[in-house]
Amino acid sequence: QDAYDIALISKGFQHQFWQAVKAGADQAAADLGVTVTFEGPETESQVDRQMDMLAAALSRKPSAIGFAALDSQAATPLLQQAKDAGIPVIAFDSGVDSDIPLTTATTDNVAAAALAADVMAELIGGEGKVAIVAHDQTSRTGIDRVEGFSNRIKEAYPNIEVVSVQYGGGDQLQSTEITKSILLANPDLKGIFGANEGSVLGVANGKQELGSNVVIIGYDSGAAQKALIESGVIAGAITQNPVGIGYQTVQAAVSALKGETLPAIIDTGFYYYDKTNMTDPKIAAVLYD
Amino acid sequence: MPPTPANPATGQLTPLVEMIDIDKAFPGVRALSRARFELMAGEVHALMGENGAGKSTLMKILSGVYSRDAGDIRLDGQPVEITSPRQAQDMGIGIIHQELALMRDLTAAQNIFIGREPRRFGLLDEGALNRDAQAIFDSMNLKLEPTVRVETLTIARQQMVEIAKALSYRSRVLIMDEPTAALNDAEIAELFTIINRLKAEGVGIVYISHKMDEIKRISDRVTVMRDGEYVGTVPAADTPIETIISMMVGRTLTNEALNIPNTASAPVALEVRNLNRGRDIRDVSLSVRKGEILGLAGLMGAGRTEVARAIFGADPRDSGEIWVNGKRVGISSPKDAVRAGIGYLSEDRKHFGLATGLDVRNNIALASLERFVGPGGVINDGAMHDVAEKFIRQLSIKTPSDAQEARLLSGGNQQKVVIAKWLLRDCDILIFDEPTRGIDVGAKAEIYKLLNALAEQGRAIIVISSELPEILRLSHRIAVMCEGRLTGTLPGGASQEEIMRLATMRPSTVAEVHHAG
Amino acid sequence: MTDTTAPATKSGVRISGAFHRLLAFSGLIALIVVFSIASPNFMQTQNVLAILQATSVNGVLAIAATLVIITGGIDLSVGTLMTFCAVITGVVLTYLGLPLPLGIVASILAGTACGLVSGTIIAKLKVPPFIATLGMMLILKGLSLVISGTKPIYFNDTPGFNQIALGSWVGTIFPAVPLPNGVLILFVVALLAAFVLGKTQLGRYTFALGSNEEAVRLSGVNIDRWKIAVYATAGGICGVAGLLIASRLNSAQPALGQGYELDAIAAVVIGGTSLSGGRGTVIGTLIGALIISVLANGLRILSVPQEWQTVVTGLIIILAVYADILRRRTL
Amino acid sequence: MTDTTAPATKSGVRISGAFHRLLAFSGLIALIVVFSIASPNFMQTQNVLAILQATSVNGVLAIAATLVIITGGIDLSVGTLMTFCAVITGVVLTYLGLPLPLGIVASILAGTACGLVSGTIIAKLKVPPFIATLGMMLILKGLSLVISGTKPIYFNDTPGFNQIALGSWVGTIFPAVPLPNGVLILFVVALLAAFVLGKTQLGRYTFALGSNEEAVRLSGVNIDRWKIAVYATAGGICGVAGLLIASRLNSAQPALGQGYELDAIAAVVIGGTSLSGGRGTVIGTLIGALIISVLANGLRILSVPQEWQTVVTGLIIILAVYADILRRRTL
Ligand SMILES: Nc1ncnc2c1ncn2[C@@H]1O[C@H](COP(=O)(O)OP(=O)(O)OP(=O)(O)O)[C@@H](O)[C@H]1O
Ligand SMILES: Nc1ncnc2c1ncn2[C@@H]1O[C@H](COP(=O)(O)OP(=O)(O)OP(=O)(O)O)[C@@H](O)[C@H]1O
Ligand SMILES: [Mg+2]
Ligand SMILES: [Mg+2]
Repeated sequence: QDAYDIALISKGFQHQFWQAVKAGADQAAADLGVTVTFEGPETESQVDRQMDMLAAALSRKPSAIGFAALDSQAATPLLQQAKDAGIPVIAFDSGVDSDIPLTTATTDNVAAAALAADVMAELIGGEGKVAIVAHDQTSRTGIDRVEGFSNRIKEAYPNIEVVSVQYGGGDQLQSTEITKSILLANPDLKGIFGANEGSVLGVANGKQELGSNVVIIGYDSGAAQKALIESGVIAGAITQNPVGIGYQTVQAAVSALKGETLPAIIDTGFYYYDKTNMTDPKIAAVLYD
Repeated sequence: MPPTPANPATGQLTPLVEMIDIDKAFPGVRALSRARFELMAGEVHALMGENGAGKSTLMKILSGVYSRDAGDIRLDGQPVEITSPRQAQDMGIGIIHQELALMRDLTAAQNIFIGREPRRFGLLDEGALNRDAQAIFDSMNLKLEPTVRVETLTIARQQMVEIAKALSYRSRVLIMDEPTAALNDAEIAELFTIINRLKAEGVGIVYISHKMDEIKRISDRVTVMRDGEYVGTVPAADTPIETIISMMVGRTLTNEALNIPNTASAPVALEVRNLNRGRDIRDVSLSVRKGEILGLAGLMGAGRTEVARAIFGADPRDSGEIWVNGKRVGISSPKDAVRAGIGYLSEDRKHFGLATGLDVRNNIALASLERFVGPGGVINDGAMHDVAEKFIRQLSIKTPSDAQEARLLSGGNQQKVVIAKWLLRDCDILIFDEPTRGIDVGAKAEIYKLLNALAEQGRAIIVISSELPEILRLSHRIAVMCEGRLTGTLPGGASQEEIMRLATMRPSTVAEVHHAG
Repeated sequence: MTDTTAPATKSGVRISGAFHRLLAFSGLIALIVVFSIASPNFMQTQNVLAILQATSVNGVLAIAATLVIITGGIDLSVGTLMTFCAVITGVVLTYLGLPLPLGIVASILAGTACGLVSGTIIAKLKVPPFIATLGMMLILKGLSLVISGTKPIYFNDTPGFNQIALGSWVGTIFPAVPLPNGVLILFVVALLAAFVLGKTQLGRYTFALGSNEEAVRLSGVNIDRWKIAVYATAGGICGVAGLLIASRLNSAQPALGQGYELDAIAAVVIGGTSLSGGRGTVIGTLIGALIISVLANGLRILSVPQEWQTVVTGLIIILAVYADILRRRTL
Repeated sequence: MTDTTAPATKSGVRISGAFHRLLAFSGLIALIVVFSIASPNFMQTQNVLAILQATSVNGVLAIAATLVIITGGIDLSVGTLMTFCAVITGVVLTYLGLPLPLGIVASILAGTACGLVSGTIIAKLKVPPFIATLGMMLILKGLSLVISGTKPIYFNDTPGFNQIALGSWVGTIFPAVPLPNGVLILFVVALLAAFVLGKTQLGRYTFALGSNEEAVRLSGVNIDRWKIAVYATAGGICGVAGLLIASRLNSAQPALGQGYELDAIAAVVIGGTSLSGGRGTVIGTLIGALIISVLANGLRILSVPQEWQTVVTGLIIILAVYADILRRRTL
C-alpha cells in the first residue's frame, strides 16, 4: 500500500510561523511514514486563492486534508466535496465553522492575546498609553489578537488606553515605519503589542531606530525575536505551538485514516515567555527558530 | 492687402473664409503675427512660405486644432469661433494635415470613416464601410484595399488615405497641407483632377506645397507668408515664380546649375547583387561609384524604399549580396550598415527618423553620439551644441534654440534635422529617401548643393525621389524601378519620358504574379 | 512601451483569423499535454472544472482590463473595484435585506459608476490612467473596509446567492457537463466583450484611441466621452467579477482584491495584447488567464513545493510569451 | 499611454529648469504644511529623519524604475530583485562568512546580473518588458525562498552591517545633522542616476529609446546593447536597495519585496515621468517617493484609522498629480 498523502492548506506560507507549522508537519510525516504537502496563499486576505488551492488539492485525491480556513463559511462547498469523496479533513490553527472537520488543532488566539494584555499591564504599571501593531485587519488571527488584547485592556485596566491600532501586513519594513510614526506621535507611549512575528520585529526595529524604551510584547517566536527578548528589546512574547500544530494535524489525519476516534479539539496551548523562562524545556520545546 | 478680386467663376464677392490679423504664440516662438488669409468659393488658393513661416499653424487655427491668441475669423462674412476639430467639421471645414494623423492599427476604411461609421441596428456595418471607402478610392483612381491596415502602407499610400478621408467629409472648405509631399507625378495628376472637380462644385481649397511647379498648375491665387506675417496675395497666373519666391525668402534666389562631373572611371563604392525580398524586391542589382549620385526613380510602390531598407539592414532580405568598396559585407541590421559606412535617410521622418521627444541637438547627434563622448561615457554637450548650431545655420533650421524639442518644429524643419543627422554622420555611402519632402525652395537648393559637394568629396549617394525634376537635377545616373524590379538605368541627362517609360514597363509575368497575390 | 506584436493579430472578432487564433492556443495546449502526462488526476472532469472555476474571476477582471489596455490606458483598480462591488452587494442583500436581483444590479451599477469616475478623472482632468486608477484602487480598498466594518458580509440570508457562481444551469440541462455558472458567466462576458470590441462604435473607438488618440480627436470625435465609456464598461465588468467572487465565497471579503490587478494585466499581456494600446483580443486574454490558472493548478497537482512553483511559473510565463512571438514571426 | 506631460519638463538635468523644478515641489510642500499644522510632532527632527529613512528603500527602487520607464519599458521585478540581492548578501556574509565589502559587491553584482538577464530577454527575445520582468519577479521571489531555505538570514556575525543604513557618517562630522546613511545613500544614488541620465551616452540613449526606438535603430545604434545596459544598471541599483533593506532589518527577509514594485512605479509616475517613455527626471521621482512617505507618515501621526488612511492616500495621489498637471499647463 502507498504511503498516505496528506495535503495541508494553510493560511500562509512565507511567514516563519507557517514555516514552523510546516516543520512540525514534515517532522510528523517523517515519524509516521506519510507524505505531506504544504501550501498557503500570499496574504491572509486571499480567501479565493485558498479555495483554488483546496480545489487543486482535492483533485489530487489525497488521503486526508489538513485545512486552516481563512474563512470557514467560504470553504463549506469544497469541504463538503471532500467529505463526499471520503477524504477526512482536519482543521488546524483556527476552527472551521462546520461539522466536517474531524478535529481541530488550534490555539485560542483571543485568550492568548488577553494574556499579552495582562503582562503588558503589569510591565507598565497598570496605566498609560499602549498601541497595537498587527498584521492584518480582516484575517481571523488578526481580528482575534487585536480584539483579545484591546478588550482585555478595556475590561480589566481602566487606566490603560489603546491609542492606536495599525496594520503593517506582517511586513517588517512597513511595521517599522508604522511603529516609528506611532512613537513619534505619542512620545509618552508606554507599550506596544506586536501581534505576529513580522509585526513585532518591525516594532522592535522601530524602537531601536528611535532609541525609545517602550515596552514591547510580541507574539510567536523565531530566532530574531528570541534574540531580541534575550537582549531586552522585547520584554517577552506569547508563543503558540506551531510545530505542535503541524505535528498534531498530521498525526490526527493519520489516526483518522486508521479509523481511530479523535477528540473534538486538540488544544496545542500557548505560553508567555521572556528572558527568564526561555530555556525552560517546556517553553523551549515550543519555540522555533 | 490688395483689393479682393471677385471670384472668377461665380462673381460672388463675399469670401467663404476670411482670417484677419491672427496672432499665435507658442512658448518661445511667435508663430503668427497679424497673419491674414482669404478664400473664395470655387477657388484654389495656395499658401506659400518658407519652412516655419506659420502656414500649418494658421490652418490649424482655421480647423479648430489650435485656438488663436488674437484676430478674427469670418465664414461667409459672419464672425465665427472655432474651438474644436468637430466644430470646424460641422462648419464644413476639412483638413488634410501635414503630419499624417492616421490610426495605424485600424484599416484604411475604418480610418476614413472614424466618427461617422455606417451603422445598422446600432451596430457597425463593416460591409457598407468598406463599400463606401472603395467608392472613394475608385473615384480617386486609387488601387487600395479598404481592409488593409494603414500601418502596413507606405507613407505615400497613407497620404492617399488621408486625402480619401478628407474627401469623404464633402467639406465646403478643404485645406490641403502639403498633400503631395510624398506623392509621385501620377498620383499628383490624379489629385489635381479631383481638385478641379471639387473646384467646379464650388469648394474652396487651401493648397500648401513647396513644389513650385504645382502652384502654377493648380492655384488661382497665392498668399505668401514670412515669419508668421502676411506678405501679400497675388494672382497665380500672371506672377512669375521668381517673384513668389522672393516674396517668400525676402531676396532673390539664383538657381545655379549644378556641375556634374564625370564619374565613370571612379571605383565602385556600393554594389548590390541579386537582392530579393518577397514580392517587393525581385532580383535587384545596382551599383554606385565614388563621387556619383544615383537617382532611383519609380512610381509609388515600385519598391525603392524597400530596396533601400534592405540594403541598410532595416528589413531582412531573402537573398542578395552587398559589396562595399569591393568587399562583400554582411549586413543584418542598421548598425552593421552604418559600420560599413552606409547611411539611410528614411522617407517617414516621424516614425523612422526623428526621436520626437528629444531636442534638436540630440536628434542631429543621434547617429554620431560616439563623437561627443569623452572619458567615462560623459557627453560633451558644448561640442554637440556647436555642431548643432552649425547645421541650424547651414540648413536654416527655424527653431528657437537647439534645445527645442524636435516635435515642436514645423514639418520642413523636422526634415532638415533628420538630414543634418546623416550629414553629421559623414557616411561614405548615403541613401536619401525623399530627402526634400516638405522642404522649402531655398533650403532645397541648399541641400542640393550639399549633396553635390558630398559627391565631389568622393561620397557615393543614392537619391530616391518622387519628384522627377529633382532626380534629373541631381543624378549622374538614374535607375528606374517598376513593381520590385529594376527596369533600366539611364544617363543623367535622360528625359522625363524615358524615365516614365521604364517606370511603367511592367513585364506581363510580373503583373500576373502580383495580381494573383 | 515597445510593441512586439506582429501585424497578424489584431482588432476584433474576425473569421479569417480563426486558424491563427487556434495556433495561439499552442502554449496552453503544450502545458495541458505536459500536465496530463505528468499526472493522471490533471485531466479529470473535477479538476478541469476546478481550473475553469479558478479562471472565472481573474478571466472576467482580465477582460475588463483588456478594454482599458486597448485604449492605451491601464486599470489598476480592477481588483479592489471587484471587492467594492461585492461589498455593495452585501450591503444591499444582507444589511438592507433587499431581493437578489437588486443585489446583482447594484453590483454592476456600482462598478459602472466607479469606472465612470476613473474615466472622468482620466479624460477630463488629464490625470494619467496609472495614477487615476491607482488612486481609485486605494480609495475603493479603503471604502470597502469602511462600509463593511472590516468584516466579511455573509450571504446566508440570501439563499441561492452562491448559485450565481457555483450552481450549474448547464448541468441541469446536460447532466454530463456540470459546467459551473461562474464559468458560463465568464464565457458570456467574453462573448459580449468580443462583440462590443468587434461590432460596435464603442469597440471601434477603443481601438482607435489606443492607436492614435490625437488622430481620433482631430477627426472630430468626442474622445473624452468614449474614453469614459470604456472605463465605465470595464467597471461594470468588474461588478460582474464582484458578484462571482462574492457568490463563490458566499461572502463579501472586504480585504481581498489588491494584487489581483497584476494577475489580470498579466493575463491580458500573455494573451498578446500590447500595453501600448491599439490592439488586443478577448480570446487572447481568455487564453492568457487560462495559462495562468492551468499553470497554478498543474504545479499544485504535481505537489511541486510552493517556492519552486513560483520559480517555474515565472519561467513558463516568459517561455509561453516567447513561443507566441516566435509563432507570429514565422507566420 | 496618453502623454499628458507638458513640453516644459524633459530630459536630463538642466539648469534652466531649476525654477520649474522647484515649483514641482508644491504638492509635497502643501502636504508638509498641512501635516505640520495638524500635528506638532510632524516637523520634529526625529520624525523628519523617520520620513527620510522611510523613503530610502522605495526611493532607490523608484530610481531604478525611472531608468527603465524612460526607455518606455517597465520593471516589475525591482522589489523581489531587491530581496534576492539581500539574500545573496546574507549567503556571502553569514553562510560563507566572507568580509563585508564582498557582501556589498555581491549584492550589486547580483542585481546587475539579474538586470542583464531581464534586459537580454527583452532586447534579444523581444519579450515585452512587462512579461519579462513579471517572470523575473516570480523567479527571483522563488529563488530567494529556495536559497534562504524560507528563513531570514541574520547578519549578527557581521558587526557594522546595520551601519550601512542606520549609521550616520554625516552625523559623526556634523553632530547637528544625524542624517542616516540610508538617506545619504539614496541621495548619492539619485545624484549618480541624474548624472548618468543627463550627461552620459547611456543616459542619452535611455531617453532616445523611449522617444522613438525605431528611429534610434535606424540611426545605426546598437539598441539591444543599450537597452540591456539600462536594465543592468537598474538591477545594480536594486542591489543597493537590497543592501539598504537588509541593513535596516539586520537580516535578509526572503518573503518580502512583492508589491514594492507598485510603490516604486507610483513614485516615478507621481514624479511626472511618463509611462510611455522618453521623458522623466530623477528629482521628480524623489519627490514622488517623498510624497508617498510623507503621506503615510502624516496620516499615521494623526492616528487616522487605517481604512481611512487608504482612502485619503488614494485621493491625495490623484490630487497631487492633478495639481502638477495644472501647474504645467499654466506655465
Ligand atoms: N506646438 C508648438 N509649440 C511650439 N512651437 C510650435 C508649435 N507648432 C509650431 N511651432 C512653431 O511655429 C512656427 C510655425 O510653424 P508651422 O508648422 O506653422 O510652419 P509651416 O509654415 O507649416 O512650415 P513647414 O513648411 O515646414 O511645414 C515654427 O517656428 C514652429 O517651430
Ligand atoms: N495596392 C497596394 N496596396 C497595398 N500595398 C501596396 C500596394 N502596392 C504596393 N504596395 C506595397 O508598397 C510597398 C513598396 O513600396 P515602397 O515604398 O518600397 O516603394 P517606393 O517605390 O519607395 O514607393 P513610395 O513612393 O510609395 O515610397 C510594398 O510593401 C508593397 O507591398
Ligand atoms: Mg507645415
Ligand atoms: Mg518610398
